[in-house]
Amino acid sequence: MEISVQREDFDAAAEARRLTQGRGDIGAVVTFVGLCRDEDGQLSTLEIEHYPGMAEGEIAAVAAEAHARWPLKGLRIIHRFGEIGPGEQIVMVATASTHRGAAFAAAEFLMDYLKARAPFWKRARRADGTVEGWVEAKETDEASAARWSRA
Amino acid sequence: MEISVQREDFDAAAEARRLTQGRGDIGAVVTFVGLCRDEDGQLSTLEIEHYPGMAEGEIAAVAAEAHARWPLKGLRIIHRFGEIGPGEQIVMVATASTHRGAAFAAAEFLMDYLKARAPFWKRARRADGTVEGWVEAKETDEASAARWSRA
Amino acid sequence: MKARYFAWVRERVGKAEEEIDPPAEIVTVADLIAWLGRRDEGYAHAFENPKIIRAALDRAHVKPEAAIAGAREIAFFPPMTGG
Amino acid sequence: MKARYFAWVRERVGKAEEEIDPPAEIVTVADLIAWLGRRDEGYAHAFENPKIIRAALDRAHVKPEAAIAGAREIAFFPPMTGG
Repeated sequence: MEISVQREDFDAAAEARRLTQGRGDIGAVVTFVGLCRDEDGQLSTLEIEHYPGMAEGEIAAVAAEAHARWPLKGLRIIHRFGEIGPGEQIVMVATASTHRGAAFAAAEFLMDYLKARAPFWKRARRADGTVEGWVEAKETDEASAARWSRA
Repeated sequence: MEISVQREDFDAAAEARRLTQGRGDIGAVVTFVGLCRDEDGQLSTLEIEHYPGMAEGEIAAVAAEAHARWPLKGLRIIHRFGEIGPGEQIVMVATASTHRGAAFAAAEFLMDYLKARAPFWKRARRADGTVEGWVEAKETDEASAARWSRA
Repeated sequence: MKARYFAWVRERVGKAEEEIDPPAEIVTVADLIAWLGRRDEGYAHAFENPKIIRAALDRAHVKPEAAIAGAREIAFFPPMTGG
Repeated sequence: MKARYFAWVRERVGKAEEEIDPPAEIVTVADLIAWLGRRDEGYAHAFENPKIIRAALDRAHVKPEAAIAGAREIAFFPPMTGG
């Protein structure tokens, strides 16, 4: 199982370990974990809405693209939805390859593409009970994804 | 403690978790683990020789450079020496930051610079008992480190 | 066809999904956005700035010029903020 | 000064470290490499290709042109293969 879209938290370490277990052909594993920041104590929870079905499909497409671009020996992506508290994990990407260059590049590519293509939306609930507006997409995220386009 | 040069294996997951524990200001953690490949069953053990004192000093200098270049909230580097079996961990680098760009860049920088500057040498012992020559440095590693030089 | 709305598009429209039956002259995604925007105040608010509305036809991203003919599901949402 | 050898430099020289006392005309790291290379067969083998020998003075990387005066420890080794 390469991809999960789930409400539950995950064990990033166990997931990364599973990629290498019983194998001797992997030289490099890169794990990225995205966490919910507390915004200097202002944030109570983050609500993540998603488009069921499309979210899994888009992440699968991004994963397939990573496999096509780099010689990966393994890959794992988990993205949560629902209510997430400060300090909690939101997303993880782990990539395994023979050499570190491919593992690093693929992990960064996956995160950039997830940000740009996977249908998830975040809304912050403040510690004082008020609901903040929806988190706005950053132009830098579009730029991060664009740098992987092939000429 | 940011840096360890040690004979013992390490728990990469626990080390990465320690970077974020009790903190709400970290949005991204990147963990790299370098593993000993079995070379299609040919490898019995990898022997890693190091220059005690200088190894720690060079890694500390590389870590200081990473802190100067990126806004890191935490960093952990472990490099092993001695006998290492196929599938075992050799090195880990973990970086924590507010945003993923800094965490990814710093982790990759650290690995490239460790390869180029830290005084460690690898020798392979084959499964059939013979000792292979010392692993030769790759030109690609020099190139990987060089791309971080500032003009 | 089924229309689905997410995040603040959903909140402004006031529902998560509905069946819609646009007239024959509504050919593209952009046409549909304009048509929906004329429905009532909530829709008008949701689609007031078509440039920032993203759309998916049968769960694949599409551009405003895409033809909607044959699609079973169309979704409208703000730029994604996952990851 | 103390000389230290690592990896195949150590194996060819036949020892991990030793005290050395180069004459006054040995000014740079490159001079020292040439001087050591004339000691015996093992040293000659270790230092036969000075271009690939790396050196550290008091545990800091240095170039062949670096002056050795004042250093307490000099180390010679092949290109690093850690990480």
